[in-house]
Amino acid sequence: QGVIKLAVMEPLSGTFKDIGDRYLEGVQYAAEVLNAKGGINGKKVEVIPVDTEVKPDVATRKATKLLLQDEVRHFCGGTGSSVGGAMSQLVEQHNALFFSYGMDAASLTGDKCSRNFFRPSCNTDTHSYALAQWVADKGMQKVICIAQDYSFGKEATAAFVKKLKQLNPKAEILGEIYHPLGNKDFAPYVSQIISSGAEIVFTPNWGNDLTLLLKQAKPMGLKAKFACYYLNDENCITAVANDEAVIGSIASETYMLSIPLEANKEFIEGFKKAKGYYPAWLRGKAYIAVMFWAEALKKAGNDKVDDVIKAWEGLTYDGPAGKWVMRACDHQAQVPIWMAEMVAQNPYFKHAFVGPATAIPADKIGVPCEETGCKMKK
Amino acid sequence: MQEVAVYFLHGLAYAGLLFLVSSGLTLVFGMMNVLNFAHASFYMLGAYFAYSLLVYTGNFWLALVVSPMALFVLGALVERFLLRKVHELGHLHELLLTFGLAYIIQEGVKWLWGTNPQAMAIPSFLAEGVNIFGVTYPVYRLFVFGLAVALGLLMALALYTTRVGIIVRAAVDDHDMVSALGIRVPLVFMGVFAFGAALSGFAGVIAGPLLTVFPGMAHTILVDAFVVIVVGGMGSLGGAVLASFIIGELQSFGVILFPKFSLALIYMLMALVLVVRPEGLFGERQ
Amino acid sequence: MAILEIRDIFKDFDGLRVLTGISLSVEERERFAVIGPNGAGKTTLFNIVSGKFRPSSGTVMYDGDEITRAPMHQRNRRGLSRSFQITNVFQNLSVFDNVLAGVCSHAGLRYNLLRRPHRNQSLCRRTEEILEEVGLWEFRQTLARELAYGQQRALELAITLSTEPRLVLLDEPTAGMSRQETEEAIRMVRRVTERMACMIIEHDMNVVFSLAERIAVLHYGMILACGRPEDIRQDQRVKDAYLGEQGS
Amino acid sequence: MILEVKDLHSYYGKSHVLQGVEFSMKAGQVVCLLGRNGVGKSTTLKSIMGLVQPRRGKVLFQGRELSGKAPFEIARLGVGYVPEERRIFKSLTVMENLLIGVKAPRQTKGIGAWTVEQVFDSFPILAERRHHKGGRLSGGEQQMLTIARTLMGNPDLLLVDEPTEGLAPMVAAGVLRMLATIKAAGVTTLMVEQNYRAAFELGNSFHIMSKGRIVFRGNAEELLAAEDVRMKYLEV
Amino acid sequence: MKGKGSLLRWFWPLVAVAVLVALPAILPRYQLRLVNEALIFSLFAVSYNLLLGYAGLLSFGHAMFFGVGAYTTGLLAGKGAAMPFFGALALATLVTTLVGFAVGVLLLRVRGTPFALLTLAFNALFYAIAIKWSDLTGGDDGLKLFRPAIDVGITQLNTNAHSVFYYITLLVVGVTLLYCWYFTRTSMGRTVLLMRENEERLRFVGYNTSVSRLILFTFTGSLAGMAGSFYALFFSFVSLEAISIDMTTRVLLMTFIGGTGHFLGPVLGAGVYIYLQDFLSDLTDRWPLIMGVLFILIVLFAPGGLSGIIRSATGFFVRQDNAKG
Ligand SMILES: Nc1ncnc2c1ncn2[C@@H]1O[C@H](COP(=O)(O)OP(=O)(O)OP(=O)(O)O)[C@@H](O)[C@H]1O
Ligand SMILES: Nc1ncnc2c1ncn2[C@@H]1O[C@H](COP(=O)(O)OP(=O)(O)OP(=O)(O)O)[C@@H](O)[C@H]1O
Ligand SMILES: [Mg+2]
Ligand SMILES: [Mg+2]
Repeated sequence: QGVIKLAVMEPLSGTFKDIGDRYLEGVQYAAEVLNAKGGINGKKVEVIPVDTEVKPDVATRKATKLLLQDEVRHFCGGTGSSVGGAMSQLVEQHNALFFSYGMDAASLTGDKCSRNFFRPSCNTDTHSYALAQWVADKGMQKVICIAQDYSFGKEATAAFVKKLKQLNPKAEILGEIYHPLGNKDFAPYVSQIISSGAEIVFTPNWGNDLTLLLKQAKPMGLKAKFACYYLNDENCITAVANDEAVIGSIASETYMLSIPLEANKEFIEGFKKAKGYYPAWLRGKAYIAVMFWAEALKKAGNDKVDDVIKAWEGLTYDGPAGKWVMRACDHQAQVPIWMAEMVAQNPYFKHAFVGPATAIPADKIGVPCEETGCKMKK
Repeated sequence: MQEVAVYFLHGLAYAGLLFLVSSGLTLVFGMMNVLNFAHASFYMLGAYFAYSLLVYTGNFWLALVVSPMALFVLGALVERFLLRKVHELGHLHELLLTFGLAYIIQEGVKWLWGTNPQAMAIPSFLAEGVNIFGVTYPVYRLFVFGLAVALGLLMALALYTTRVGIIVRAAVDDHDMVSALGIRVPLVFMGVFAFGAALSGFAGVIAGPLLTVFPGMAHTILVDAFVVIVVGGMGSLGGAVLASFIIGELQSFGVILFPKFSLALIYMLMALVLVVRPEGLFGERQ
Repeated sequence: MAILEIRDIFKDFDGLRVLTGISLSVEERERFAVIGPNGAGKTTLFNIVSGKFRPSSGTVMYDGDEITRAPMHQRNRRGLSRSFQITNVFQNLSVFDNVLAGVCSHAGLRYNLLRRPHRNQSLCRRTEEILEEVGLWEFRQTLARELAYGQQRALELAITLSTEPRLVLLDEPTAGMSRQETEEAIRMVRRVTERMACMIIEHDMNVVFSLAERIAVLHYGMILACGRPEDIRQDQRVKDAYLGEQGS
Repeated sequence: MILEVKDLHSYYGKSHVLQGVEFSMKAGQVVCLLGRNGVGKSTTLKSIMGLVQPRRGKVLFQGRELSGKAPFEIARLGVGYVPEERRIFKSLTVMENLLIGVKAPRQTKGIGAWTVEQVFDSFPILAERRHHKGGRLSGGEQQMLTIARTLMGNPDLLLVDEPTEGLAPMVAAGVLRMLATIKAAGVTTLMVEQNYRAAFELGNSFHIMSKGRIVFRGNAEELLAAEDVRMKYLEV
Repeated sequence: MKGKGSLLRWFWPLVAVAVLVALPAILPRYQLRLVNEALIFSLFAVSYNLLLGYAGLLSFGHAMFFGVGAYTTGLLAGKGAAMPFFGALALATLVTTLVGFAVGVLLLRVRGTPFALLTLAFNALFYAIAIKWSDLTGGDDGLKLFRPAIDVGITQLNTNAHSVFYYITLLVVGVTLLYCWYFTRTSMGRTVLLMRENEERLRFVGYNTSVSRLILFTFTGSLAGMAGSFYALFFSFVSLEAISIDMTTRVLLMTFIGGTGHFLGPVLGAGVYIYLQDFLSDLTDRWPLIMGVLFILIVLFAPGGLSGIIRSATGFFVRQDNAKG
């Protein structure tokens, strides 16, 4: 009897439409899977897509409408830390629940943490730590960082540098380059990287800033490989349109197609059958997060917000991307990060894509509760 | 020394692109006194048309020719059926019209082509790097700069040696008088507007392979082009050349010289010029 | 004492020399005319006196103080007011509002954020007085651009007078008026400028000779002659350069 | 009749500037429009040229109706216009100013068939200045250039507005001599001139305007004889 | 006669006020929220129209004031700093006033197209600052804030209650708008009109148009700042959106769609925009395209905007001012 309404707050128009669409596909598939098994606690899941335009005011206005008129209590979303911040504020006021599978800003489970906000995904700290761990494990000495000049780029770089220094004090950071968000011409930056003589380039760039960086680096003869946040993106690879420019570089994510787990194989098969394409990157991330949320609802036995919060805290979910644990102190899931080198031959696409993935376990890259700055009101 | 030369080259390529966009903008402004907000949207459309042509035909050179032609037609239509309609309401309305147009094109592009950045394939010899100054340098960037110079020269030649050019420059001075000399000024306006659009579209085509084709590309270059025409002097072609060059180089060398201010660098330049010479480097004092 | 004294004014426009060493003075309550062929630099001279342009060199003294570099609004507040050769009024406002602008300015009500000029009895009364004086009272609610040309010229004059100046500069106040209108305009100018000094540019010799107490003839940026009307009429150089045979 | 103007009424906004101008011209004639400032002389020329659209009345040029046509169409029919404010193109060189006057080929071949060389013959000073920017010329040179530019279009009818305005007497005389040359070449000229005495030799006919109407028509002798008319409408 | 006239004159305004006061009792909470948002944007749009419609200055940088107001409020009412409600509002308005003044001084010399361009550049600069100075602004993550409760002697007003916040907005925005209307009649307001008509002539009747431009710019800036401050309090969140060119575009669309020729045009525009956005975005993702087309149609066929259309159709928006000839 009844349904559980889950509002998906994503940009479904505008510049980030493509990101929002892919997240939404993941959520929708998760709902299909759940509903096919009879729903959660006997209730079907109803997905309500909401276009946020990545504008916090638009997002909160629409969410308020759902809260007040349609009695929606569960929200999720993955795009735009500012939308995340505004949403977590809003759900706290109305005692609803918001979880994010994509918003990376550490502060959302740090000093801005909220009882009503969960992040079944990684954050900038863990993501950067994982890359630092990988660089350290490979024994690389000469590292340069290039990032977008705004809070995310800076946080990601700072976390990377901090962890790398810890793991390998001998590693040399040859530079931290910051370029404007939405930069046009990367040639001068590439020259700078080349002349630094780095072995590896760390970059948390996303979107066109990543595409252009890779694209313009190749014909200038940059030999060093990139260690990237978001290379695990088929659209980015097609836009670079030059496999040579990406092969050998490193992708890192909480989910990628090449995770060698049985659950993942099952998930990919099911998804491919249902939709006709692969659940690469964002789709997978959203799927796993929603399944995790569903576990919490199942454990709570109902979908009342207070019960779900209680149930989700400390819950473990063993899914396509390994074992995820929702930490009670800051509602940040403790997850492994998967690393993969880009290879030409892959079972998924004609173009280059991620090779076999290996995990950096959650306990190596987690941030202790005391260090997050989260003081959660219970 | 070799480094300096490389950065200089980087600056040139972007300057070339910028010049192709801003020259049309400044020409239209000089003649019709209209700041065309949709100018960069034509640039974006040029890139998208070329992208689609490439998808269907696979021929880059074809796209390079056909896409600007399409924009020429589009520009002519916009001038004839939109801009001319609001002309008598004054510049404010013309400006607002182009602003609205830019907005619509922006949304339309997202609708038709989606929001993903798209890649444009180029002939393989252009995709390589060559060895100059002992470093590998992308051929395509040289190609872009070469084209910009060639087009700039052609334009200067057209403007300063042909009758059409004389008419265009005369119409910048006093278009009623040109009309009284038996020249169909509305047609000239339409031609110049369309030409500006085509030029911008051409720039879009060659920018595509370098910067990818995406819905934000209009906005990113628009601000730079505005700065170019303010710095160079509104309506001055020579000013556009110089200002494009300065801004191209500034963005290139700025990366090493003032890494902290890379965002605000061109605004600071603009502010400086406005304080020292409000009418721009080549502009005429009113 | 001279209310206006200009000394050795030069003015260049991008290399084009328009004024070459103009010196003259206007006495308190004097009506002084400047004549000369088109392009002689008359309007330019007015622009320098009123502060629209800065001279390339030379000084402008007003009421004993140097005002060469003072901005226009300051000159106006000290009692120097001008009209324009090309009608220059607030086209889309009513005649009343046009004149009220000057009246408010004179009363120091320029940027007041609380007081409403339209509700101020004395300002409105003063505005109506001026409108009556120039014969525009019936048209006070008409938009300026809807006035006939002659009336616009009258409005131009009204605005000029609205700040109660001590020296007015009138640039061709009767240009474009019919003979009859011109006669009226002459009477009006004579009447309203009784209390003040007045400098006039005119091409219409009728106007010049019936109004001016002193005349300066400008030619190619220089003062060809300056003196009383009778003398000017007889001056051979002036005849050659400007009046032609007309004068005789 | 090469030009017939019938009951022409023009307005600037609400002010009724031309109030029924009527006259006609024979080919090869020079007609002078006289009158005080602001009576509508320039407006008459502009109304013929299409720069001001008359609200009522007709202009027939070589039998063709001009009203309603755009200036460029009128120019292409063979009417040349020399404005009173000179309006040369300041950023163009003298040569370019002349070239722009060369119209698209038209059906009726103009009379003089002026070429750049011919123009330079008539105005040697312009030949000297051919590479100078128009804006740098002196007032007199600019005036000559304006006339020359219009001649390049080989007009059958020349409308000239105050060609000697603001020119030093010597320069003015030069311009008038040149207009005489043009007349000799067979070009019909409608000229506005304040200084009618200077134009006595040139003009075949003199029309005096007042308040938007033509109030007197006559040749030089008649004008000289009509003392009262001159006193009323022209003199001080 | 006179009594009757003035009674009639007050009839519609009184009805409007009565309706606005009664709204919380009538409307569902979400609808009330929309009205509240429309009220805030009305203030923003009216301030924009004082520049565009009254002074004839096309600015592409109005969002910088809105943003500064919003961010200042975000800081004052955010974590740590616990300013009282009206304190935060007033201080934010004051800060924007200063910013408006400073920018105004720099823009004194330019007008027309260069003015439009420079305001655009300034907006971009402020946006860049907001991104870069993330310690203060939270950068891309934005700022969380809490609506401070209001002390009223014995008890505290809970500003989080929809109707309470609505009444506060109604009161403050209403009074401010009333003053704006009054402003257009003051000598300064008249000066603005005169300045648009003929700045040169105005100087020759003794006005220092630099001063009047500066006052106007500062004034409209502070109004926009106040609107921004309310916006921040309303959403309890400030993001880069508030200071982006997008926000300028929003207010430009609102103002122009509503009509620049009438004082209430922008108010109408803000309401229509908010409702259309709410309504259309539920129907289609392409709603910005529809807005753009609407905008172009208005530029082409109804330069007076919606209020112009209504005016000519019904005579309702009787011309109360001669802002547009
Ligand atoms: N702003 C300017 N820039 C360049 N030249 C100018 C400017 N203003 C005037 N001139 C030139 O200066 C000369 C004198 O102009 P001015 O307007 O003073 O003449 P005037 O004596 O008032 O003539 P008129 O009787 O025709 O009004 C003219 O040749 C004119 O072209
Ligand atoms: N663009 C305009 N707008 C409004 N009124 C104008 C305009 N041009 C001219 N006028 C007015 O129309 C009337 C006739 O002007 P016109 O230029 O035809 O006179 P004119 O006889 O040529 O005088 P002038 O000897 O001064 O050249 C004058 O009163 C003039 O002020
Ligand atoms: Mg003059
Ligand atoms: Mg004339």
